[in-house]
Formats: sequence, C-alpha cells, structure tokens
Amino acid sequence: MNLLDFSNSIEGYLLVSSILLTLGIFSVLTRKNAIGILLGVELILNAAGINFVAFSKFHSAAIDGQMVTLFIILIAAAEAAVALAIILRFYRLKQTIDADEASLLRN
Amino acid sequence: MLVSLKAFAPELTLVGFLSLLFLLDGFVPKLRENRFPLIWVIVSCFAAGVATAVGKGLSGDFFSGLVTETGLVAFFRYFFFFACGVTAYVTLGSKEIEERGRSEFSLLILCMTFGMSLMVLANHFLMLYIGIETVSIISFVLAGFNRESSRSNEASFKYLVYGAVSSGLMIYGISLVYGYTGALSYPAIAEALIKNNGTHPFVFYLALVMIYAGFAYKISSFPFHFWTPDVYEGSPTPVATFFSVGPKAAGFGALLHFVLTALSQKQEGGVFTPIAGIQLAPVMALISAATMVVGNLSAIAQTNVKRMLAFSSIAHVGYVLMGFVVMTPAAFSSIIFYLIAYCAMNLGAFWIVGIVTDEKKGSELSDFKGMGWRTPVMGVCMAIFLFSLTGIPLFSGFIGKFLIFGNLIQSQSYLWLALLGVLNSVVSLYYYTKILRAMWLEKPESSDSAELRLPLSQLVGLLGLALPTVILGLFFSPVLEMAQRWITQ
Amino acid sequence: MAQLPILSLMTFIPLLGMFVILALPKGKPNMVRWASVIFTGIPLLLGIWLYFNFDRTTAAVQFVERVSWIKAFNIEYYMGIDGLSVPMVLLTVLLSFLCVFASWGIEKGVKGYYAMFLFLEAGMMGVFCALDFFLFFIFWEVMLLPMYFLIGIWGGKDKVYAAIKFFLYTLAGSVLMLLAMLAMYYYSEPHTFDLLALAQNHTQFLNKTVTLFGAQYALDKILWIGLFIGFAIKVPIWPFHTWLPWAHVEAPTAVSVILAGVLLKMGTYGLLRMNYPIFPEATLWASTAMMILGVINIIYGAFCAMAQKDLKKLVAYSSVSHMGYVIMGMASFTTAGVNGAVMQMFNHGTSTAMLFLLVGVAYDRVHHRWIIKPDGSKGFGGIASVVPVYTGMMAIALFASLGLPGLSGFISEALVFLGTFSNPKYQSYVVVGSLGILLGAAYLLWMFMRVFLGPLNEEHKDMTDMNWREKLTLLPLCVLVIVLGVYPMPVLNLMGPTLAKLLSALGVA
Amino acid sequence: MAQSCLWIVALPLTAFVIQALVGKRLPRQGDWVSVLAILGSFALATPIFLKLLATGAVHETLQFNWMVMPGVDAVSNSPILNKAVTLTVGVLVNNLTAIMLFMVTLCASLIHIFSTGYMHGESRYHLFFAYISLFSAGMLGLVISDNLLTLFMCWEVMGLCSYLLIGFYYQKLSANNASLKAFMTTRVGDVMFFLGICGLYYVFGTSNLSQIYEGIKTGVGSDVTLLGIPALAFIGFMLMMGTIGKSAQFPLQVWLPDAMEGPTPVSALIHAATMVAAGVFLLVRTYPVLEAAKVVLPVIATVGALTAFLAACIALVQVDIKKVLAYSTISQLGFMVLGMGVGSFAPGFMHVITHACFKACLFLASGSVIHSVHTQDMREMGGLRSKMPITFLTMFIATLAIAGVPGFSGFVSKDRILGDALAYGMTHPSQMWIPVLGFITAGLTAFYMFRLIFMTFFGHARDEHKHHHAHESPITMTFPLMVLAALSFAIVFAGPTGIHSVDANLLPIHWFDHALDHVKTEMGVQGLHASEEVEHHAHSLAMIVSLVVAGLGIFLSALTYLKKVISAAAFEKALKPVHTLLWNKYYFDDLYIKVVIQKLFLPLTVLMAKFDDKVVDHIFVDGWAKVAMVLKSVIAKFDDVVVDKLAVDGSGTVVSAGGWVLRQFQTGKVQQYLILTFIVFGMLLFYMTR
Repeated sequence: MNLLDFSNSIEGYLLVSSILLTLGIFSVLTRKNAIGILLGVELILNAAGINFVAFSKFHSAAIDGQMVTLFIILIAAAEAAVALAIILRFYRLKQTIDADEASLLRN
Repeated sequence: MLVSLKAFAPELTLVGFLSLLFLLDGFVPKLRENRFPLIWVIVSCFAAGVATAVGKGLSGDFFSGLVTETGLVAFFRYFFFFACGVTAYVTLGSKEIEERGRSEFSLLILCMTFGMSLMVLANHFLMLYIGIETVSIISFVLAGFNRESSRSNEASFKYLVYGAVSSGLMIYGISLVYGYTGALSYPAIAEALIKNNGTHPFVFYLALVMIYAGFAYKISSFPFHFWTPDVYEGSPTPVATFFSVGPKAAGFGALLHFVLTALSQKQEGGVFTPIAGIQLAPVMALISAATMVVGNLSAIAQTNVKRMLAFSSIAHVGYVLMGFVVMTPAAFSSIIFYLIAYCAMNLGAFWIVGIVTDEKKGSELSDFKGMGWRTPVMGVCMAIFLFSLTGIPLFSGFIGKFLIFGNLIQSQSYLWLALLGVLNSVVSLYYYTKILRAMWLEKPESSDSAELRLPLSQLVGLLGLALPTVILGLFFSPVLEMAQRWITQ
Repeated sequence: MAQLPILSLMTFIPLLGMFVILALPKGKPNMVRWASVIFTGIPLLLGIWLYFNFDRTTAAVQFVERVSWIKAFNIEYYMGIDGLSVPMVLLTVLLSFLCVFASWGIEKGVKGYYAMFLFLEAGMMGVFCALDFFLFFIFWEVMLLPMYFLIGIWGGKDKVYAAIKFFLYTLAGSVLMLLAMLAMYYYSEPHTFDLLALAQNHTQFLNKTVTLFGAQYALDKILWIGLFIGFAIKVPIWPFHTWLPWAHVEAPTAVSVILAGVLLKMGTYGLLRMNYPIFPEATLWASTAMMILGVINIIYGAFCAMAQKDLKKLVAYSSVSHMGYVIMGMASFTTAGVNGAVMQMFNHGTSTAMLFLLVGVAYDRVHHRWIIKPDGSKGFGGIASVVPVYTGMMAIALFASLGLPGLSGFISEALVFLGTFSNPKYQSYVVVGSLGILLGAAYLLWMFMRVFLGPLNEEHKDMTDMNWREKLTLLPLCVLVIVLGVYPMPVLNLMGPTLAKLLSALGVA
Repeated sequence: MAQSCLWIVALPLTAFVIQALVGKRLPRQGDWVSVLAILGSFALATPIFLKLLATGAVHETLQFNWMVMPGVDAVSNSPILNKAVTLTVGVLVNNLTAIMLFMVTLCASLIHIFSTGYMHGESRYHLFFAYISLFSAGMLGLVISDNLLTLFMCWEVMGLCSYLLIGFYYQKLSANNASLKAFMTTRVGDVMFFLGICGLYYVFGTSNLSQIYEGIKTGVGSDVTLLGIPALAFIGFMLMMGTIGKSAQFPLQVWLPDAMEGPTPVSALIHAATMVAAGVFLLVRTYPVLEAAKVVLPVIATVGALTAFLAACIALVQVDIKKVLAYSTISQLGFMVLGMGVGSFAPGFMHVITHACFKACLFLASGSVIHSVHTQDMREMGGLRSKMPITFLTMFIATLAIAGVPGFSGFVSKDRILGDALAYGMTHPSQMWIPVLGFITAGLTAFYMFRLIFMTFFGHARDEHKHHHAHESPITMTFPLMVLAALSFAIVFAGPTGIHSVDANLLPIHWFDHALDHVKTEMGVQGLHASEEVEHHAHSLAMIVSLVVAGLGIFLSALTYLKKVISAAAFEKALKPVHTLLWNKYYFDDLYIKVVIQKLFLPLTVLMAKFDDKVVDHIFVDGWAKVAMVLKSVIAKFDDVVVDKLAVDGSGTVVSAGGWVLRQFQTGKVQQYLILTFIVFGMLLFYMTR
C-alpha cells in the first residue's frame, strides 16, 4: 500500500483505528482527570466504529457493519450521559474529579 | 414476524409491566412512598415467568437470526426473573434504599432483567453487545444509588470506568472478528471458521481475547475481577445482592451460548468439540484456576463481610469455569445445577448481611458479634448458607462441587485442577467460619444483646432460601434431570 | 422385629430428638436434658437388642437396608453392619447415652448443646452403618458441623482456635477422600459407590495410571494414599495429629469423651472398611510404612504425654499412643493382630472415656486441670485422702489404659503384640513398641502419684466426692473394663468371622 | 483336684471383692473375711500336698478356651498369616504346683493372722486386707496356671498389689517414690518377659507349658531364628530378664530395699516368701526351654552368683533391721538363681521353699520387734532377749537356718546348691569362681545374720526408754513365728541332721527328692550332667567347706558384736572407701535416678513435647505465618504502603501469606486495576497463540 492513495485500501482504516485504540487505552490509564478517562473510552468506541465501517465497505457487501456502528454511537451516547452524571456527583461530593481521589474502598 | 414476537413474549410482558409502572409512577405520586413499586416488580417477574412457561416449545432463530430459543435460554429466563423477584422482596425489608427511591429502583432492576435476558437470547454479536451495554449502564446507576454516600458514588465511578473500557475492548474485538469472518451471527461465524480449517491469523486470537474481556468483566473472572470487591462493598446491599447473582449468571449464559454456537461444532451424543485451531480447554483451565485461587486467598484477610462475600463470589466463578474445561453435556448440566445452588445460597447470605448492616450500620466482622444468639433463626440460616458455600455435604453447594469435580475426574485430564479446586474449598472454609465464629462463637457485647425480632416476612423469605439449599443437597436428582433436559433441548 | 429398619431407626431417632429439643420451650433446661436422655436411650436399647440378635457365625453384612436414592449416579441409601462395625455401633450408642449425663452441668445454651449433641450421634451412627461411599461421605462430613459448634461455643479458654483447627484438618482430609471417591466411581466398570461391590471386583483398579501434575502414577496407589491421608488425620497418625491435643483440651468433657471414644476410631474403621478390601495390593505395598507410623505414634505419643502438665493434654497424648497400637495391629496382617487392633479400638474407647469423664469430674470441682501449674507450683496434690471413691475409679481407669492384665487394656495390647510378633517381618517393631507399654505405665503412674498420693494440697481440702450422677456414668464403663479384661469373648466373637474374611481377601491378592 | 485349685484362687479373690466394696462396714473391718478365705485355700491345698506325700506324684490338667479367633487355615504363601488363633487357659497340677501351693497358702495364712495383730488400729485397715487377699489370689493363680499367658497376668496382678501395698502409707512421699520405683523396675522385667511369651507363641504356636515340654523334647524350634539370634536363646534371655526384674537380681535390684517402706507383713509376704520367689518359679517352670537354649544357663549362673555376693556385702553395713533382711533376701534369691544356672534344679527349688519359711519367720520376728520398740534402727535396740523370749527364740532358730548350720532346713538346700555349684565348677574350670563366690557369700550370710541377732537381742539396752517399753507380742503374732520356726528344721525336708550321708537310711523322709525326680522326668529336665564320682566328691568337699565357712562367720560375728573384741568401728575406718561404696549401694540408685531418669529421660520428653508443639504443629499450620511475616518485612522495605497488622488468626498458613500479597494489589485506584488487567491480558494473549 503506498502512502498516497490512502483512502481506497483497508489497511489505512485499520491503521487509524488501531492508533485510535492505543491512544484511547493510554489516555484511560494515565489521565488523572475523570473526564479524561471518559474521553479515552469514547476513543476506543470510535476506533471500533471505524473498523466496522471499513470492513463493511471493503469485505462484504452487507451493510450490517454500518448498522453496528450506528448502535455503537447510540450506546456511547447513553454511556457518556450516565458517566457524566456520576462524575458530577463525584465532584459534588469530593470537590475534585481526580481519579486517584476515589480510593476510599481498598484492599 | 408475528412468530418472532411470540418467542419474545416474556421480554414483552416485562417491558409492558415496566412501562405501566413508569406511567403510574409519573401520574400517581402517592404510590411512590409505600411498597407498591416493589410488589409490582414481583408481580411482573411472576408474569414473565408464566409467559416463558407458556412460550415453551418454540425453538430456532427469530428476528432474522438476532435471537434464538433453546432450553438453555428458558432456564436463564426463569433464573433472572427469580433473582429479580427475590431482590425486590429483599429491598422491601432493607433500610438502605430510602422510601422515595423505591420506584426508580424497581424500574432499574426490571430494565436490567430485560437486558440480561437479551444477552442470553442473543445469537448475534450486535444483540449481545446491546444486551451487555443495557445491563452495564443500568448497573452503573444502581451501584451509585445512594446519592449522599461517597462510597456508593465511588463504587459506581469505578464500575463505570472498568465497564466502559471492557465493553469498548469487546466491541473492538467483535469488529476484528467481523473483519476476519465477514459475519456477525454466531452460526455464520462458525461456518467461516470451519472453512479455514485450523489455521487462524494472530489477529483472530487477539479478537477472541478481547471478546473474552467483555464476558470476563461481566462474570468477574480473573483478569477482570478487580472492580468486584470495591463495587460490592460500596453499593447498597440489595444492589450487591442482585449484582452477585443476576449479571454474573447472564454473563455465564452469554459465554455458554457464544462458545457453543460460535466456537464449536456439535458432535453426536451432544459433545461439543471446539473448532480446529482453538484449544479452549487449557486456557479455561488456567483462568479458572487463577480465579479460584485469587478469590479464595484474597478473601482470607478481609475484615469486611461484604468484601469477603465479593471475593467468595469470584472464587465460585472459578469453580463454574471448571465446567467449561470439559465440554460434555454432563458438564453443562452441572454448571446449570451449580448456578441454581449458588443463586439460592448467595442471595441468602447477602440478604443476612443486609439485615445486619441495617441493624448495626456497618458490615464489619465485629458488627456480626453474637448475632447468632440474638436472632437464632437468622444465625442458623446463615450457617446453612455459609456451609453450603464451602461445599459441606447435606447442602446444595456440596452437590454442585461434587458434580463439577466429577466431570473433571471423568475426563481423566486436568486432575490437578480438581485437586486445586478441592484445596480451595478447604481454604474457603477458613474465612466462611470467620463469620460464623463472630455470630455464634463470640458473645455479643453486653450493650446490645437484646433479642432482635425479625419481621415475619424476612423470616419466611430466609427460610424460603435455606430450605431448598438443604433439600437440594439431599434430593437433587429431579433438578439434575431438569437441567439435562434444558441442555439437550 | 427383624423387618424393622433397626439401623435407620438408630441413626434417625437422635435426629428426630434434635428437632424435638429445638421445638421445646426456652428456659426449661431439665426438660431438655431428660428429653435427650430418652432420645439417646432408645438407640441404646436398640443397640442392646442388636447385640443379642447379631449372627456371630457369618462374615456377611446383616440388617441390610437398601433403597435407591439418586438414580443418576445409582447412589443408594445402603445401610448394613458386619463384625467390624457392630462393636463401634455399640460403643457409639453407649458413650452417647453416658455423655448426656456427663454434660448435666452445662448451663449456657442447653437446648443448642443437646441439639448439636444428638445431631453428632446421628452422624456417628451413619458413618458406622453406611455401606455406600456417597452416604458414608455425607455422614463423615456432616459430623464436623456439630463438633465445630460444640467445641467452639461450649469449649475452654481458646476454644475458637481449637474448633477451627479441628474443622480445617478434618476437612482437608475429607476433601482428598472426595476426590478418591469420585475417581473410584468413574474408574469402576459399572459406575458404583457401593463399597462391597467395589471390594468384589477390586482388580479393576489394578495397573491403571493417572496423570497428576505431569507425572504418571499407579491409580490404586494414589487412591490408597488419598483415602489414607483422609483417615490418618482422623486416627490421628503421627504427622497429622497436632489438632488432637487442642481439640481434646478445649472441648467440654462430654464432647472430648465422644471425640476420644468414637471419633478417633472412625479413621481406623475407614481404613479397614475401604483401604483394605478395595486396594489389597496397595495395602500390602504400604504395610511397612503403616507399621513404622504405628510405632512412631506409640513412642511419640508416650514421650509427649510424659512432659505434659495439663491432665487432659496428658490423656489426649495417651490416646495418640494407644491408637498407635491399633495401627500396629492392623499393619501386621495376622489374625491375632487385626483382631487385637479392633479390640483395642473398643477397649480404648471405654478406658479413655472413663479417664476423660474423671478429669471432667475434677474440673467441675476445682476449675483447673494442672498437675503442675505453669508457674511450677503444685496443681493437684494428695487428694486421695479427700475423695477416696474418685481415687478408686481413677485407679481402675488408669490401670486399664496402661494395660494391666485383668483389665481390658491388656487383652488388646497382648493380642496386638502376639499377632505382630508372629509376623517375622515386624518382630523388631514389637520390641520398640513394647517400650511404649513401659512409657505408658510411667506417665500414667507419675500422674497418679502427683495428683492423688503424697501430702494434701490445702487448696483442695473441701473437694466433694462423686455424686450419684457421676457414679452412674462411670459404673457401666467400669464393669465393661473389668469383665472384658477377664473374659473378652463377648466382644471378640463379634468380629472374628468378618476379620478372617477381610484377611483372606488380602491374602488371596 | 484341678477343680479345687480353681477354688483355692477364687476364695481370696472373692475376699478381695468383699473387702474392697463393703470392707469398711463389716465388723472388725472385715479382716476375718480375708483370714478365713486364705485358711480355706490352705485347707484345700493340704489334701493335694498329702496326696503328693502319699503317692509321690500328682498330675492333673484342666483346660478351657479363653479367646477364639477364626482364621483361614489354607496354606497361603503370601505374607498374610491368617491362620486361626485360639488362646487356651487352664490349670496344671503337678508336684511343683502341689509343693508351692502348700507353702504359699501356709505362709500367707500365717502372715494374714500376724497382720491382724500388727496392723491393728491402722487407718485403711480393710483396704490392707483387700490388697493382701488380691495378692494371695494372684500368687496362687500364678502357681496353678498351665500356660505362661495367665502366669504373666497373675505376675502383673502381684506387681500391682506390691505397688499398692508398698505405697500403703501414701501420705509419706518416700513410700510413693518407693512404690513407683518398684512398679516401674518390675515393669521393665515384665515387658521383656512378655516378649519372651511372644517368642514362645512364634516358635511353638502356644504358651501352654505341657505342649512346650513336648515341643522341646521333639526338638521344635531349634533351627528358628528370632531377630537374628537363635529363637530359644532369645526366649531364654527374655524369661531371664523377667526373673531379674521380679526377683530383684542385679541390675534391677534397686526396688527391693526401698520396698521396705511398706508395712512389715507386706515385706514378709511379698518381698520374702512369695512374690520374689515367683521369679525363680518361672525359671523352674520353663527350665526345659532354658536347657534347650544352651547359652542362657551360664549367664543365669553368673547373675545369681554376682547378686548373692554383692547383696551380702551391702547387708554387712546396714543398720536398719528390715534393710538387712531385704539384702539377705536378694542374696538368698541370688543363691537360688545360681542353683538354677549351674543345673541343680531340685536343690534350687528346695531352697525356694526353705527360704520362704525361715525368711518369713525372720521378717515377722523383726516385725514383732519393731512393733514393740517402735524403731527399725538396730543401734537403738539391744538386750531384748529377756524382754521378748519367744520372738528371740524363733528368730534365733530361723537365723541358724539361714546361716547354714546343719540340722536346719537352710543348710540342707544351700549345701546341695553349693555342692552342685562345685561340681559344675569342676566340670567347667573357667567357671570355678562361681562356687568360690558362693562359699564366701555363705560365710558373709552367717556373719551379718548373727550381727543382727547380737545387736538386737544380746548386750545391754542402748536406749533405756525403748527398752523399758519393750514387751512380748500377743499370741496372734507369736503363734505364726512358732509355726514357721518349726518348719526351719532339717527334719522337715531331709534327715534330722540334714546331712545326706549321715541320715540316708535313718528315716525314709526324702519326699522332696522323690517328688522332684518325678517332675524332672515329666518335664524332661537333664539337670547337672556331671559324672557320678565327681558329684560325690564335690558334695563331700562342699559340705566340709560350708561348715567351716559358716562356723568362721558366726565366730567372727560373735567376736565383734558380742564380745566387742574386734571393734567394728576400727574395721570400718580401715576399709573407708569400701564402706562408703557399700553404704551407697554401689551408687546403683543414683545411676538410675539421677543419670538415666533425670539427665537422659525427662529432658528428652520435654524436648519431644516442645518439638511437637513448636515444630510439627507449625510445619503444617502456624509456621507459615512466620514465613509470611518475613516475606512481608522484605516486601515492605521497598513498598511505601503502610501494611496494617497481618490478621493471622491462629492457623496462618501460606494461604494467609498469599492473601496478604494479593490484598496489596487492591489499592483502590481503578486505573491501577486496569493496568494490572492489561498486563494479564497480554500474558493471556501470548499463551493463547503459542
């Protein structure tokens, strides 16, 4: 695959989605800020979405790949809503959203 | 289309009752305070159970391959409705869920039960993902139900982060499988895999492990169990009760369904052999051994009973996973039996922990001091549940372990796993009897040694769970035959 | 009367008693006590009827009750007794009845205590009568529950530690037995748990191998070892015995009587019921090891007993030493040896029960059991002048357990030594074992002198002698010890034919 | 006749049961019950003895099965020895039994009568008679039993009674120690005796004496080896050890002198007449086995000789009257064992009987002396001749008998033993020191016995107060003395003078020799196989030497103690080291108590108990908690988390150590959870694909 016609071969899409995946995981693990963690999660979900679309386009004619991506976006939204509510509650209780603060329950 | 609806009857009744409650709750505010919502949940579960009984006999794929009806699914439906009904009954007596939160609480557990049955019905990755996500999101909310307590909030936060990452990984894995096999419904994947007869690229194994991440998080097996103790300790006890039984069983149901249809072929005589190139047994053995050991060892040094029971539930996941190592119908029926036994004793144990937490505002071991003498019936029930969890004969836990170890030994391989399992149950005795030691062997502080009279409803409920644990321990053949029938259907 | 299911009755009447007692109104200890007297009395009467109606000529299993229980695994409710289990059944029934009187002094939680006690008796009866391995295993483990609570709630100073230690040790042993049971079930041709059928075609376990942690082991040897460890913990055999002193010392008097009188015998009973008939080759292969362990038990138990300062710990270690004789007798594979071993199981039951009851009597009066107090000062001293009847009873019990001829202890020790000596392989073991008799006499008489003879220790001058209840509990044991010492045939002829068949089965292998 | 033997044993047994249960409430605390019982036994024993005297031989056996154990008699070559085993017990009445029965019941009855007087007013009076009756039953049971198993049982019952009777005054700590020492030392011997019985069962398949005699005749067991050494030798040595334990021969003789703590009738009955004789009786009963095991008899002879000589020396320096008699008993027992060793079967047995009579008389006489002067120390006595004429006269006769003066029973049996010993010495020159030692001991015996007589009865009273109070004992105590003294004359056993050659044809009264010859043939005993003329020559020489030696002993003793010509004190100073050695009884006691028990045994038990508590208990259970502690401190160094107390409750095992380690991973921070998950995720992936 040459670097130029990047958009009409599947490897490009897969490359992008795997980069997105690693970025998402990295940010979930290292971000101190709770919202940062949520961002990471969203990145992972989007990476999955890209994968589905790419496979659906290049491999099989069926559109169930795209259908799945739609559902992923839908569910990501629901998750984000609930997550933000929880983090809001977290802030109200602890006046900070530093993930390491949440260590009341341990060993 | 109509036929598919008929197969979907139980879920529909559930949704019907759910929305009715939703409307009633909205328009008739005075209903919120008293016990109406919870009783409504019990009624709806009962109705759904009846619907499954009526709808029995249908089998095959519906909703264009998204869903399938098998005996196994019927079992899991009964299981979820029973678990949801008992949780509602438990919350009736519990003080941790305030009066006004009851209607939301009922709505949430009903919706979660619906999600769980979806998971097990799923014959298609999409349906599986939707099911898992419904259950996860609702459980994040349930975990954080006590708005004021930061512990509950912290529990939900951790559950959220952990859940989101795991399901993210899972869907990524599914996408890779879709890419490799070009199909999403289980049977189609199976055919695609068989065509490749044995040699699969590295990325397929990566995908499999990622998909396993989703299941493992749901049943909290070894690598994905870290959230369980904190969430069970943080969340209100009735919620923890439901978590320890409902979603876990749903995870097992989904995993069972996925492994049987997507990854293996059905040989004659009901034995399932994994498709060439995928050796499940060694991995499963390793995971099950690790889960057991981690669960039991960590529980030893706990002082909080809820955390201890959390680790004990992880350990039991390890025992059930042992069934997956040997893919024979006998193994699957013993898994089902084990789940039934586990459900009864675990619900009972958590219920009693809930009662003690209400009474003593804490679930530390010291809060259990002398409770046996103060409420003898509860003390005896707790003894029955804990001894059954350890696997002492005369109780259903022993029969569960007896069947699972039996299968392992019958296969004449992985004997080391059976030995490890047996030694683990000895270790488990040590921390289970810590609770009994506090309840019976130590005298209550003189300050609060008054006789604690439990309301009749709770007593009846406890006995309702304790009796089957004993009866199942002695006369277990009828249930075992039912399980075998479910498997073969 | 014969068609009455006598064994099930003897097992389940105490269980019925347990529920009746739990239903009794609170706050009436005497009613509870007399109820438990009745519910242990009936099995005793049945036991006596059984004794007279037991057919002493055949080795076959008698009073058989066989009902299919779980068809999926063809598990049967299969109860029956033969020469090996009859003495044990009689001992259980007798000691349980006496112990109800011995625990008259329990004040705390009387209902709970007697309920647990009857539950324990039902468990013990079941173990000795069950002929289906699954049923045996259920009774074997179910017995642990009441023991845990009896030691844990009504025990001595650090009862909690003793209770959990007892439970952990025995459970560890029995889980190994569970695996062995399952393996025997699945490796036997028509999958079965029936012990007699397994013994019938025991050759099916021969020259098969099993892989464990990678290595290949002979199946019957692994199974034999698994069962042996499970039973050895109960006997107790040397390396696994450390729970005994704790459990005996901390348990209340009546429980330690049952523990020493009956529970220790279950280990050796299990070996004779399962290891010997089902794995004869493995038993022969391991006979020297068992003999060595037996001798270690004798010498080691005696030495430890000699250094004890607590009366009950001394008696506990003496039990370890006496059970060593049983192991020695069993491992000798001679008629006299094996008969002596089973006889010793019965005799040790009666003589140790007497010793523990007597220690209990002293403990109820002075609330301490020190021969020499930990700080070196004198515990008991010269109480013979204050309590003559008690001294007389203790003398009989002591001389019975140190094997003085004319009392039952000597009969079984003599038989064990005669039997083992007639097997040329083990003659040197007998010489070492006879050192045990010497040590036995030393520590028991040293205790007798320290506690009863010599100048009176002023603290105990107001000790009261035994009351009618204590005398009643000790009288039958006294009579048994003396009568069996002079003429042992009433018990010996029970076990003759069965042990002969057992040995011939071994010999033929 | 055998039936009556059962009754002989049953009577004292029932007396024991009655006394033990209701003795306290009976009139006179039930002493008449015991006395009547033993007199009844005596009455039953005399007809058997008279039948022996009349017909010269008596033989009857009675057997019944005691323990029957079925087995499979099929000859199977496998190591399983499951042949049927039947232990039979019964009664054997032959000449030996008849004589012993008569002697034991006679002595016992006399001693019972004596103790009614002596023990009058004691606190546990009825228990004393209970124990004595049980003892008599035990001794009689031993005498009549036809197999070694019941013999062993009665043997130990007697051990029990001696334990109870020595410790009768249990308030005294010394009495308790003495009784424990007695029981334990005899128990050492008994254990070995039992091993001997096991050997007999192994070789002959039974312990029935008549079957063993037949077996020896047909040479059974001569080729069998036990533990590497020839079977019969092993059995012989074990039986010998049984005798050494019971008859207080060296090296197990420490318990007899201390046994004097018990009341004097006990010393008379148990430690002079019957129990100690039982050891020799065992040798008599199993003599054919000892003869068959050729190597055992010389060892027995040496042990006998040594014991006789060493005990006699210690007796020289004793001041307590009962201690002197105790050592003299050990010495006389040494003579009997010597006799058995050299092969003089009949004289040895005769010495058992004669010694029983005169030693019982000596002890009872010393008892009556103690009873009147209330002290046992001879230095506080003196000049009691006038005060207690009957006691003096009877004691004097018995002393003459024991000293070996002709005309008395002692001379008859001792002279014959020394004669045979001399003959044995002549035929085996290397063993010549045995007869020499025998003669010296005879002399010493005469010396210390007369020393005792002179110090107690002659000279002037050393303690006025005690002398004043001295009075003759009542008839119940003096009558037994008279009877026993009467039995000490030679006429009873052989000719009036006791010298074989003199009264060979005077009176045909050699009933004893005829009875013994008959029994010898019945049992198949060869006895001393020395040529006729050697034997005759030895006996005549022995008779002269023993007369000379006895006379010398008496003369020297008179010089030192009666006439005070030689001052005993000067003699003592001259041989100071020897005296202290003797005074401390060759330090045997100290060797056993201080070295063997305190230094070696008790520390070992304490060590073993500690080992059990600390090591074994922890190998499996608690020890791992310590390992966990070490593990934790190592990890804690570079781990900053403050680890709360490792809650190791009791059995902390590796499990709790593992548990602790795992808990460290639950840090509470969700991101750390995820990191760990991904690490394991990677491992899982790697495992899946390899």
